[in-house]
Amino acid sequence: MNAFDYWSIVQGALATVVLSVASIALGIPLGLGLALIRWARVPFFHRIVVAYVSLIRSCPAVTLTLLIFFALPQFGISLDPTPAAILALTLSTAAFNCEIWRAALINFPRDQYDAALAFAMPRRLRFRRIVMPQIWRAALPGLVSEMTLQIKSTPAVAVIGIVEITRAALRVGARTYEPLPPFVFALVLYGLIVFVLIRAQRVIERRQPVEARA
Amino acid sequence: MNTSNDAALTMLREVAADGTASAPSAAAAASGNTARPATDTVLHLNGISKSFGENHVLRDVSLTVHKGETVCLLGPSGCGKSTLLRCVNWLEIPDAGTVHVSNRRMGVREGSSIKMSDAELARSRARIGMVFQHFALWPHLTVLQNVMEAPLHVLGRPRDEARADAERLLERVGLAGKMEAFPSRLSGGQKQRVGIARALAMKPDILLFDEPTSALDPMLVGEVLNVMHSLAQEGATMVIVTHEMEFARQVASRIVFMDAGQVIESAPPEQFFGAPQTPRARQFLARFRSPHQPFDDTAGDAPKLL
Amino acid sequence: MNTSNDAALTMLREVAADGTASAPSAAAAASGNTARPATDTVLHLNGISKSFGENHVLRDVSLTVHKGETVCLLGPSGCGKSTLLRCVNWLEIPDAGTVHVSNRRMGVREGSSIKMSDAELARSRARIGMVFQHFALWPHLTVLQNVMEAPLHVLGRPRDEARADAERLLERVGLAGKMEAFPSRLSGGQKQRVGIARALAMKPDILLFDEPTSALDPMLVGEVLNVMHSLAQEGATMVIVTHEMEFARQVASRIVFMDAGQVIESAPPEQFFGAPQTPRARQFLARFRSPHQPFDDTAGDAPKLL
Amino acid sequence: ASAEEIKARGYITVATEDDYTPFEFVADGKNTGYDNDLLALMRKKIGVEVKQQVMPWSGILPGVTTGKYDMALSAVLVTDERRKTFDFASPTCEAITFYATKKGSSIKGPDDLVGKVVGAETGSAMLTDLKLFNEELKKKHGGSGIKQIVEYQSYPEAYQDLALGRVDAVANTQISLNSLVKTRPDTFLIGQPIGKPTYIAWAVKKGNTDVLKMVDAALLELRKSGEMYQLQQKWLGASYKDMPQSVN
Amino acid sequence: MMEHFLIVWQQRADVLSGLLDTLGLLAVASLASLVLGALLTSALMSRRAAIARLATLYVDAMRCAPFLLFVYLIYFGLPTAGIRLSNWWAGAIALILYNTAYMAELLRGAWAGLPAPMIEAARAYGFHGFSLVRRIILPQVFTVSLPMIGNQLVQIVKDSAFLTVIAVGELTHQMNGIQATYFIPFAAFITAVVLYWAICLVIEGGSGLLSRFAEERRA
Ligand SMILES: Nc1ncnc2c1ncn2[C@@H]1O[C@H](COP(=O)(O)OP(=O)(O)OP(=O)(O)O)[C@@H](O)[C@H]1O
Ligand SMILES: Nc1ncnc2c1ncn2[C@@H]1O[C@H](COP(=O)(O)OP(=O)(O)OP(=O)(O)O)[C@@H](O)[C@H]1O
Ligand SMILES: [Mg+2]
Ligand SMILES: [Mg+2]
Repeated sequence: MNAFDYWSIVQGALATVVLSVASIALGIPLGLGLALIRWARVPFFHRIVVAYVSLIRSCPAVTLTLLIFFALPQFGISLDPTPAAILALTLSTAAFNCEIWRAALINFPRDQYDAALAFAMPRRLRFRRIVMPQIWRAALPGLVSEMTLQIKSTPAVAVIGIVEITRAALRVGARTYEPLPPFVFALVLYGLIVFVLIRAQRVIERRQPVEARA
Repeated sequence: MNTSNDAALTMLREVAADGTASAPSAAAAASGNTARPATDTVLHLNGISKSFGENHVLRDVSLTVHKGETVCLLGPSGCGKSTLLRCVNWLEIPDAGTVHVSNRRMGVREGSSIKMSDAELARSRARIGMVFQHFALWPHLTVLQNVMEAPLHVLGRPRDEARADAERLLERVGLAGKMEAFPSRLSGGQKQRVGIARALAMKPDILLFDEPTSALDPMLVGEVLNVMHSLAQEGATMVIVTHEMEFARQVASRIVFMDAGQVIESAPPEQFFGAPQTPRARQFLARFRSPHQPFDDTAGDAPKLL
Repeated sequence: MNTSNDAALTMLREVAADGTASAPSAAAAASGNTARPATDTVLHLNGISKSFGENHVLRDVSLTVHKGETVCLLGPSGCGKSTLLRCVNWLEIPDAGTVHVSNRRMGVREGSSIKMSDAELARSRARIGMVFQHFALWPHLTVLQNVMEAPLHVLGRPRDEARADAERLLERVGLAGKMEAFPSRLSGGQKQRVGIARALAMKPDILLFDEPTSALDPMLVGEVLNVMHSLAQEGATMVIVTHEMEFARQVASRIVFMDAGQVIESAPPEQFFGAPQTPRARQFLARFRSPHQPFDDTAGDAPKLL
Repeated sequence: ASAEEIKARGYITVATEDDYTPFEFVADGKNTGYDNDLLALMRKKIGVEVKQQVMPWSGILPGVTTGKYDMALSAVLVTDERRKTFDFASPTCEAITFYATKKGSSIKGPDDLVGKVVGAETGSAMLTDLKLFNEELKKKHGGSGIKQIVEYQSYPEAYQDLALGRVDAVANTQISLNSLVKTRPDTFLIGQPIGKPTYIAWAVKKGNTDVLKMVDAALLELRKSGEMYQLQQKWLGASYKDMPQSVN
Repeated sequence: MMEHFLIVWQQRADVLSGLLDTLGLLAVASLASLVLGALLTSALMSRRAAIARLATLYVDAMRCAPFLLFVYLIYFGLPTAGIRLSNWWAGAIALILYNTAYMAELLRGAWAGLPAPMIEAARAYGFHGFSLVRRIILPQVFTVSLPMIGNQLVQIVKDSAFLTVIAVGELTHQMNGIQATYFIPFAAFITAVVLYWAICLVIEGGSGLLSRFAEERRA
């Protein structure tokens, strides 16, 4: 492995981060929206969300990526690899985030919600001032561990030509016929990214005043 | 948002004015509803029924509470007391019957049978203060913020006014030193006093208490009952579900005894505690007087515990 | 596993024999410990101190409980009652002082200062029955299994024997019909009666109760107190932390009043309730007699609540 | 896409692999190898722009069958099975399936593969060749043939397994194996052919003749000028001058 | 399109063998990772700091590594260390080691969330050490964490799809082979998705049934 090989894997890491950040930024609010649809039992749509979550949960990310990239053109939507990858990753993480948000919503203490009702808060206010500030804290650990899983599933989008960490490492291995060194380097990079994320979670959690938790 | 809040506030003031003027308000006069109760009536329940599945929890309950009354609602566990309170502010929707608070119909639009929207319901609920058994404080807000939250964001009151009010109330319930604390740092008695201040901050027409002391350590019950006692003396209109018989006897202007989803007796405390009219009330009171007769053996030769 | 259980069982029987024989046991005679209490002493605490950080929760507490005594431990919230009970079976390790249960030293090996191993501690604890405020039943086991679990797996008793015993006890506390139910299906009062049966199934030398009724609905308190009343009449040795003054007055053979981590008074109930010796006890009892004097205003012109 | 469509939009799209030395691979961040050099030359002749997408082999042929790309500008071995789905451009080189072994292996000739474990890529023409060869072996040796054929998703893992001894031989084209042995002469050894000669060519979706015509014209010109043969010499170590004009 | 599915149908022997392989991996990996995860959880919750720290290190390391790279590491790395495994077992062991960490982490969460009085009651009645963990703690931990265990099984199914890179003949591997041989990516992948979905629905159904069973056994 020469210096350029290391550099190319680092560039792959950059792609991994960009794709992950994009899909996470889209997937978290989308997941919340889906969770609210299920929570409020919006007629018809909540069934769709149930089916969507169940399907995506069990569909390997590679397969989902291939389907989006190669099947959508048949319906007249042809996406470039990068948007297709972000779409695939977002769809997948949104399904998981939906479940995490929903669990937080379900576990939200009933009598606090009743108190919000009794104190005359209309729906939006109830959600914005009482429910949201608490459930995001309850959901945070789950969301972060989903983020780490998400980052770790980015290799799936390599099949449509995205060069992220794993693909960059494979390319080096294919040229040198020595796959182990680039893999180890890739592992180190992944470890760093996920470690940063876990640390960030700890920092965010610590900045919450402990006593403000229920 | 703001406009509807202002509307709610204006409405609240109108209602308050109504009460003191003790003359039929323009709004009341304009309505042709014949079931409309007298003007010093703050709460009027008429024929409330409610079932959960097969379980008929409330059966045709009617109840009128006048301005300044302290009504204590007694009854065995599961008889429907909480459900009745929750029907008042539509946290539970009755299957039948009507609720009027300060002469305004709850849950259903005046002069029609159209259900209220979420925003309309919220406006109606703003006139009712509620204190919960398990406090139901919002844990992510400080004590002061808990008390200011609804006046600020529901009634749309100016921040400094809401703050001054909240501080005054917290001082009054003996929590001047705890304003910046989070609820999790408070004892049960302190939490419940915050709960009361929070309800008062809305300047409600009526206060509902659902077993406000039953989640408290016996040593902390007194401090909450004291606050409620003060409120009664200052002429607040209250409906209190409680198991504190001694308190009910001292404070209530009227005892309402429920059993199996029905109001069985409604009488002044002297009468209710002194000479209960129904066998069920007598039985209920007897259990409270001496809760621990020796263990009721079915046979003399029952196996020993040891 | 089995051998140590058998050992525990043997030890248990020995101890039981000790107690009834009321003569110095061989084990007691063999030990040269001078602080050793008299033989009908079941529990002997000597100079127990315990701090959590800066918080001195127990300060030099001594207490002796004789066979057949029912000691009620009273005191304001936070005075260290629970901590004291937990020190008895080493759930909390005292900073100083000794605990003897049935003449055996708790937590430290006899005649040395070596800490007991986990297994030794477990054997010692098996001689003490404990009933918890929040029941602490094991939710994954049925009522019957809850009662049989420790006799089977800690004492290593034969299954049919343990089962017969458990059934007898459950019948006795009025739960014959609930043996196969899971705790989640029971009312609070039923749960606590299972808790008592579970403690009795170990045939302990002493029973500790930590506010056994304070998590119960007022209507359900009676059924638990009844069972405890029966136990007292049958001569069980018990230490009961409670806020039920009426019960304590009727059942206790002695009242121990604690405040701020110290034993302040120890007297027969008639004396304690009739003529408390210390101002602190008087004050404590006064709060229970009339817990709700009007709210204590600091000034006549205090702001109104309304 | 039809000729008019291509005219209208002004480009064709092609898909190329990134880990198939020496045909196409990435070195110092640039796409390089035989096919990429050919593409550079073709760009000058073809008259429309060529947009290239680099991706793993598993995405290449699906991309062509679904119409995402006009052509697989990649080393596709021409087989009968593939002719049903694709049309091929004029071939870019000849190929024979060989096996390679670890240095010092006991396998001295094709017959020694009996009872051995051999690896090849899933769905590849080399795998088909290997399976046919196995049938022959079985006939020849009274029913005993290769012990196990392991199918890999791509060759780097197969080579690594060969080095580690999990497989005894790997089947691939002589060109790829030569490149392997050249890079790691101390580890690997190329063996002997186990298949029939065939061709390597770029593939389009069956019936996409307009693209084929444009590409063929350019390729034949490169042959005529000898530039293709120079590139073959440079990357593949031999030049194949007797290839037919069409392999469809 | 129909004829594509017909081709897949003709290859049903391969599809079935892939499906069975995936189910086999699921069975082995889930059983082993549950058992090992329970042991590792005891280590995570150990009162001995060194043991707890070591266990935490392992869990965190697994949480940081993507499964694909971990598979490569096991597959290519172990032989370097002198351990030689068949593809299938290398894959299975990668699945087990990786998911053990996740199982342990989720069981730890459930353990930490158990009401302390219940465990104290057990101590007060003379339970200690292994019998405390086995008779009182673990049964409660498992009843509480049932739904999360179900989720993790789904994750094992999805992880097993990665094993195709080391030539384990599981479902994705077989479907990819069919896809690459007959150029029918859709039919092949849709079939794969449907089969994966079916497996996961069975897992969800099963964990739902068990949850109902566990319902009354919860605090
Ligand atoms: N949301 C609900 N769904 C189903 N049943 C309910 C619901 N809320 C209450 N119940 C049932 O209604 C009956 C009355 O309940 P309620 O809480 O009103 O009684 P209560 O008089 O307040 O008793 P307690 O003194 O124990 O608080 C009970 O049998 C209860 O199980
Ligand atoms: N594990 C602990 N860590 C720190 N402080 C503790 C702990 N347990 C108890 N305390 C403190 O010790 C003091 C005595 O507690 P304890 O529970 O013994 O009181 P108590 O007399 O049982 O009160 P209550 O009637 O409220 O049960 C309290 O100030 C409490 O905050
Ligand atoms: Mg109630
Ligand atoms: Mg206590």
